[in-house]
Amino acid sequence: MARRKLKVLLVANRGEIALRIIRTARAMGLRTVAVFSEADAHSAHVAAADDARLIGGAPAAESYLNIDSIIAAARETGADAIHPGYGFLSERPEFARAVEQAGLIFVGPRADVMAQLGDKISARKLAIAAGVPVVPGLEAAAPDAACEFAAREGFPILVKAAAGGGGRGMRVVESAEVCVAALEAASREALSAFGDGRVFIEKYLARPRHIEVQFLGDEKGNIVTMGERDCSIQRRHQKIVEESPAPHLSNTARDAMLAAATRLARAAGYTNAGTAEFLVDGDRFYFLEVNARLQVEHPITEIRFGCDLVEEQLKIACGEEIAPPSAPRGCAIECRINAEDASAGFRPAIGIVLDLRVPAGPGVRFDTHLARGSEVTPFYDGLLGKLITYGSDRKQARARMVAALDELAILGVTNTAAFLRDVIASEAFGAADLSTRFIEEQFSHWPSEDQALTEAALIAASLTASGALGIRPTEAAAQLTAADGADRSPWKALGGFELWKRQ
Amino acid sequence: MARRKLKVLLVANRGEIALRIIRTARAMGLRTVAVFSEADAHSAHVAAADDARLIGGAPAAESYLNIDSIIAAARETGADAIHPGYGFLSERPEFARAVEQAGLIFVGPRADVMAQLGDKISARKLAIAAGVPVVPGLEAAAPDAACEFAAREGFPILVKAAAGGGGRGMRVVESAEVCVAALEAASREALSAFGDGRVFIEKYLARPRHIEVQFLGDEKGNIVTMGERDCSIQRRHQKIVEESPAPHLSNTARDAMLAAATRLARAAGYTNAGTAEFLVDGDRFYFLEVNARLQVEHPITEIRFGCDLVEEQLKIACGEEIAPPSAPRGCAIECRINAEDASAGFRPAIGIVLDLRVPAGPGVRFDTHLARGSEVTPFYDGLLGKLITYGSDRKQARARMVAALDELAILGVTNTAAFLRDVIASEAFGAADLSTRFIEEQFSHWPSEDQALTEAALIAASLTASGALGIRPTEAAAQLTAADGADRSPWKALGGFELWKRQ
Amino acid sequence: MEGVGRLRALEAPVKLKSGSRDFEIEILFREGFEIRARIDGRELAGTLRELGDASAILEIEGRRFRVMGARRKQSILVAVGPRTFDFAPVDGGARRARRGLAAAEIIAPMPGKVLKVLVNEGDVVSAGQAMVIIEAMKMETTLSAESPAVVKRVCAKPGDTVDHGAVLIELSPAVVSSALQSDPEAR
Amino acid sequence: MEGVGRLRALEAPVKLKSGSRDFEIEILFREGFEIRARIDGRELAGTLRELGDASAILEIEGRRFRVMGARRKQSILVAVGPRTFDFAPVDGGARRARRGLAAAEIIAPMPGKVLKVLVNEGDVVSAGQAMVIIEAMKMETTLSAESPAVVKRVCAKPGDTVDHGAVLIELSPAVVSSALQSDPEAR
Repeated sequence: MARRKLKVLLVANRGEIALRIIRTARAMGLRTVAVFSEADAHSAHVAAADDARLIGGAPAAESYLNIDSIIAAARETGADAIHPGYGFLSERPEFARAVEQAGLIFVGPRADVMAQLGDKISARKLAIAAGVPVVPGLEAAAPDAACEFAAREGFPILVKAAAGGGGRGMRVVESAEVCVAALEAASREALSAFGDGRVFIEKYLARPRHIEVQFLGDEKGNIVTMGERDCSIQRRHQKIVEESPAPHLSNTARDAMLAAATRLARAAGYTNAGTAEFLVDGDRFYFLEVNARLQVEHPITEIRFGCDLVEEQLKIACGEEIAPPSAPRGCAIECRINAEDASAGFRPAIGIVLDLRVPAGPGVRFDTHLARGSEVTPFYDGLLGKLITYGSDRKQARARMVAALDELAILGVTNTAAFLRDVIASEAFGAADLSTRFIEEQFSHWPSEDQALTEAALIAASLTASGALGIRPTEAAAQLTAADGADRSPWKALGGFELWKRQ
Repeated sequence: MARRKLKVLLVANRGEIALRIIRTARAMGLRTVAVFSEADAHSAHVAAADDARLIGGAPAAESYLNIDSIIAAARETGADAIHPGYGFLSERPEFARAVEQAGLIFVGPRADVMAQLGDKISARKLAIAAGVPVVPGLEAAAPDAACEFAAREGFPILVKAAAGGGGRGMRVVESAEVCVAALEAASREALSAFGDGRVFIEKYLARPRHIEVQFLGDEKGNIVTMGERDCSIQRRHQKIVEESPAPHLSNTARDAMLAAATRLARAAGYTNAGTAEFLVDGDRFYFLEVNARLQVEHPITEIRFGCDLVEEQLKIACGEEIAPPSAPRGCAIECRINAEDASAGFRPAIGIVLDLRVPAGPGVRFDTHLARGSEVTPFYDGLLGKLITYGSDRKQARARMVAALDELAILGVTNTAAFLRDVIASEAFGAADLSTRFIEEQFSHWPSEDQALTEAALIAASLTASGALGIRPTEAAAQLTAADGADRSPWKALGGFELWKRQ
Repeated sequence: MEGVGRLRALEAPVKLKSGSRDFEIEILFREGFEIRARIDGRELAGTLRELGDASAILEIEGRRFRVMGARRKQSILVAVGPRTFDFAPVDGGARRARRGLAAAEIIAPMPGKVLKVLVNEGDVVSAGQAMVIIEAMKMETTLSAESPAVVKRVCAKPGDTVDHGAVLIELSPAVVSSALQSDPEAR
Repeated sequence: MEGVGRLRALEAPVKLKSGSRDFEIEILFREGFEIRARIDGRELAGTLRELGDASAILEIEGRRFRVMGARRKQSILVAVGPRTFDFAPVDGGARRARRGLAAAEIIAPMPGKVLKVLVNEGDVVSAGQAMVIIEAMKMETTLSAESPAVVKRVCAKPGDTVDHGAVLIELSPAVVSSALQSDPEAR
C-alpha cells in the first residue's frame, strides 16, 4: 500500500459541497484550490480557498464538466489531488482516468470500479453475483421489450437512465398507452443530461422506503460500513429529508443490509467512500445502485459517528488504512433546502439573497454557501443548504429541526424551508410512516390556508412598501449600479430594483 | 420524588445564554418568556421567545438583578418555572427563595444549598469535611490577619470576594507594601459588584491549571459526573478558552477529581447542574469553588457527551431522575469571543455590529445573540459569543477552531477573535502547556508585527474610504435617522455615521 | 419608555396581490410597539417590535411571527418565519397584473431552452393542456393552460434560448388564464 | 472575462492613522481583479475579488486576506480575517489627531463612573503613573500617563458619570502624551 503525500487539493465542484470540502482540507493543513465558472466568480467556495481558477463559462458543460480545463487548473496551481464532490464529474470514470493520467490523486474509487458501478446494468449484475437481492427488472430496455415486461409484471414500471443518479433520469410509467412515449422521453433526457441515452426498467414497488448504507474501502481491501440512512422522503425521485438511524428497521434487516453492502463493495474492489442504496419493503430489501462518491446527505453519518467523511476520503486517497469507526450515537436528520416553490410542484427558482437568517444552537449544523448577496442562477442544481440536527433520540432531533427551520429565512429566493418545516412537524413524520410516496401522499396540497400568517405577511408587505420595515434600496446604491452593472455587491443588487411605488 | 409539570419557562437572563436556553425549551415543547431591560428591547433573546416582558432600566440593578420585577413578569405571563442562566441572579439564594415562595420552580439547586456553596468560606469548610483537598488559606480575612498569613506562607497571595465568581472580585497581591491597599480595593469592588464586601485569602499557586468537573444531582439523591473541563487559559482570572478532556491529566487524577466532586455534591445535598472547580498542580488538585449553576463553557461537555445540559436541568427541575450519561467521545474546545481589545490589556469595548461573518462547517457550533445591527452596550458583560469545535481528537478540534476563527469577523465591536486565533494556533497551546499564567507568559505582547496584514488593512481602509468596498452609509438612511433617533435598525445606525471625508 | 417606533401615516391603502388573490391593506395606527391594520375591511390589532437586523417581531391575533421584507422592482418580498411571500402591486404596471384577470400569456419562468411547442396559433386548449416544454436547471418543465383558452400567437420555437419573463405564447384574453405547472410525470 | 471591477481614481492619497502610527495610502490602479497601491512610498501589487456580501478577497504579496470595511463618523473600520482595525483620518477633525503628537488628554474610553482622580492640577506625572480610575462594564480601569507630563486641568471628580470620549484630564501639550491602560493588578 503506497503512502502518498498530499499537500495541495483542488476541489472540482461548487456550492456548499465545495466549501465543506475546503473546510476539512484546511483543517488538515492542506492548501486548497477552488475552480469556478463565470457565474460563480463571487461565490463562497472561491472566497474560502487559498487559490482559485476560472475554468469556463456559466453552463456546466463549459466549466464544472470541462475535464481539460480542470486538469489544467490543477497543473497550474500545483495540486496533488482532486476531490470531485458529488454531481458534475464525480462519477465519470473518464474524469478519474484523466486525473490519474495527469499524475494526480483522484479522491474516489478507481475509474474501472466507478465504470462498473456507474452503469446501472453492470452494477445490477455485480449485485446479483454478490448475492445481493435486486428488484425484478429488464436491462437495456428497448421500447417493445419494456412494454412486454410491463404487461407481464404489471404497471406501473420505473424507467431509469443507465448513467443517471440522484433520481435524475427516472420516470414512472403508469399505463401501456404512454409507455413508448415515456421511454423515448426518458432516453432523450438521459442523453441530454448524461450523454448516454440508454435506459432500463424495473418493477415499480408500491410504497417502498429508500435506505442506504455508507461504506469505506481502503487499498488494503478493508471495507467498513458506517450505519444506514433513511432517505425515503423524496420529491421527483430526489431526496429532500434524510435521517439516521432508519426508524422501525429491525436489527436483523439492518445487519443484513450492512453485510450486503460490504459484500458488494468487496466484490467491486471498492476504495474510498461509497453508498449502497436499497429499496426496502418491510424487512425485505433490494439493491438499487451504488453511488461511487460522497453523498449529499453524508453529514448525518458524520454526526452520529463523530467522524469527518471528507477527511476519511482524503486519508484513503493517500493510501492510509481505515481506522475502525466509533460506535454511533443518537439520531441525526437532514433537510435539503432547495430553490424551489413547494406550492407549485417544486418549480425551480432563482434570485439574489437579499437577506438571510441562519439557524443555530445546540445540535444544529447548517452547511451552506449562501450569504447576503449570493446569486442563485439557473445554471446549476438549486441546493441552497443542508440543515442537519442531532438529538440523543429521534424526538429531540426532530424537535430541533422544526425549531431550526422556524429560525431560517432566505429572502429573495423562493425555497423549501417552510415546506420542510411542515413535513418534519407532521404527525406522519413523527410516526415515521416513511415511504418514497410520503410527499405525494401527505403534502400534495401544501400549504394549507393560514389566515393569521397571510395577514402577518400582508402587514409586513405594507410596512415594507412604505419603507418602514426591511431592506431599503437607496438612490445611492441605484446610481452605483447604473454606472457599473457587472458588480454583484448586494448593495448594487438592491439598487438594481427600482423603488417600488405605492399607488 | 414529586413530578412537576412544566409548561411555561421564564428565562431570567439575556445575551447568548438566554437565547440558548430558549432554544432548548422550545425544542422540548415549552412556551418561553424572555425578560429584558430597556437597553435590550431589540435583542435576539427577546425576538426568540414566545413572550417578552420589560423588567426595568438598562443598569442590571434595575432589571436583570431586579427580583421583584422578574417575579412579577413570571406571574403576568403564567410562567411555571424560571431559569436563571449564569451570572446575574443565578447564584443568589434570595432569588431562588423568592421564586419558590412565588410558587414557581427554580431551575437550579435549592436556596440553602446555593447559600452554603455560594459563600466561599462555608464551601471550603464543606469540602474539607467531604475529604476534598483545599488550598492553604485564611477565611474572613481582615487586613492585618491577611498580611500575617502572607508573611508566613510567602507572597504572592490571592484575595477573593466571598460572594464572587467567574474570576470577578479576585486580586493577586505580590508584596507586603500593597497588601492592605489591595485588600481594601478588593473589598470595595466586591461590595459594589456583589453587595457583599467580605474577602478571603489563599496561597497563590505559581503555575496551576484550572480544571473543573461537571455534575448533576436529582431529588432522589443521585449524583452523576460528566467529565472534566480544562479552563486554564484565562485573562484577568476569567476563562477565555476551555477544553475537554483536560490534556496530560492522568486517569488516576481524573478519577480522583470526579470522585471528589461527587462526594462534595452529595455532602451538599446538591440538585440540578453544578460544577466543582479545582486548581491542579501536576496530579495534585485543590478545591476552588462550586458554581451552583450552568457554566458558560457547558457546551464542550454537551458535545463530548451528546447531551443537552439545559434539558437535563429542566428535567431535574420537574422532579425527573437523571439517566446515566453516554460515554464521552472525542475532544471539544470553546473560545469566548469578548468585546475587548486584546492589544490593550483586554480593555472592554462597545459598539454596533455593522457586519458579521459567522463560522460554520463540520464540528463547529457558534452560540451568539449577535446579528447585524446588534448593539453592545457598556451595561453588561462583554461576551459576544462562544465558538465551540469538536474533533475526534484534540488535533482536529484545534485545527477546526483555528479555521473557524479565521472565518469569523465582527465589524463594529473590537473583539478577541483574532487574539484567540493566535492563542489556539500557538505552539504552546498545541503542546497543551497549560496554566492560568498561559496568557501572561505567552501573549503579553500580542499582536506581533505583521506587515502584510497591516498593508491589507490599509488598502481595505482606503477602498472603504472611497466607497469602493464595504458597507456604505447612504443619505437616505441618514435622513431617516435624523428624523427618528430612537430606532435601532442598522440602516439607521449606519446612517447615523457621517460620511467620512477624505482630505 | 422603550423608544418610539416610526409613525408613518400611509396616505392610501396598499393593494397587493399574491397569486390570483387581491388584498387591500391599510396601516391605521402605529405608536410605540402598537400597530393596527385593516385588511379587506377586517381590523387587526397587534404589536411590532423592530430588531437590529432589519427584521421585526409581529404579534397579531395572539400569534407571534418573525418578519423580514425587501422591495424589488415589481414586487415586495416578505418572510414570515421560513415562509416567503412575493406580493405584486395591483395595477403595478406589469401586463399580467390586470385586476381580476389572470395572465393572458405563457411566460418563461426562468432562463432555459425551449424543447417543444405543443400548440399552434388558433388552437383551442383545455385546462391543464401542455403547451410548451422547456429545459431549465437540468429539468424538463411543462407549461400548461390553467383554464380553456385560444392560442393567439406562438412566440417561441424549439431550440430557442429564452430569458426569464420572455413571452412564449399569447392567449386570447378575457376567456383564458394560464399558469405554470411542472410536468406531472416528473414529480 | 469575469466582469470588470469598479475603477475609481482616487484624487489624492489617503492619510490614515492607527494608534500612534501614520500611513499614507494611494490606490494606483484598479481594473478587473488587479489592484496596485502605494503605502508610505512602497508599491504593492495584488488582486481584489469582491464577494456578494460586501466583503472581498484581497491577495497581496502572495498572501490572501478576507477583508470587510465600514465607515463611521470619525474612523474607518476594517476587518482582515478575524482582526479588526480602526483607522482615523489624519487631520480628521479630532483634537487628538495632531500629526506626530500623542493626545494631550485623558479621555474616557467608554461610558462609566469615575471612582478616583489621583492627580491634581500642576502635578508632574511620570510614564505609567495612574491618573484616573473609572468603573465601566463592572471592571475598574486605570487610566495612566504614557510618558512624563504636567497636569494642566482636571475635568472630572469621583462620582461623575462620564460618557464615551469625555475629557477627564488635560495635559500640557508638546512634552506629554497619554494612553489608556488597564489596571495591571486586575490582569
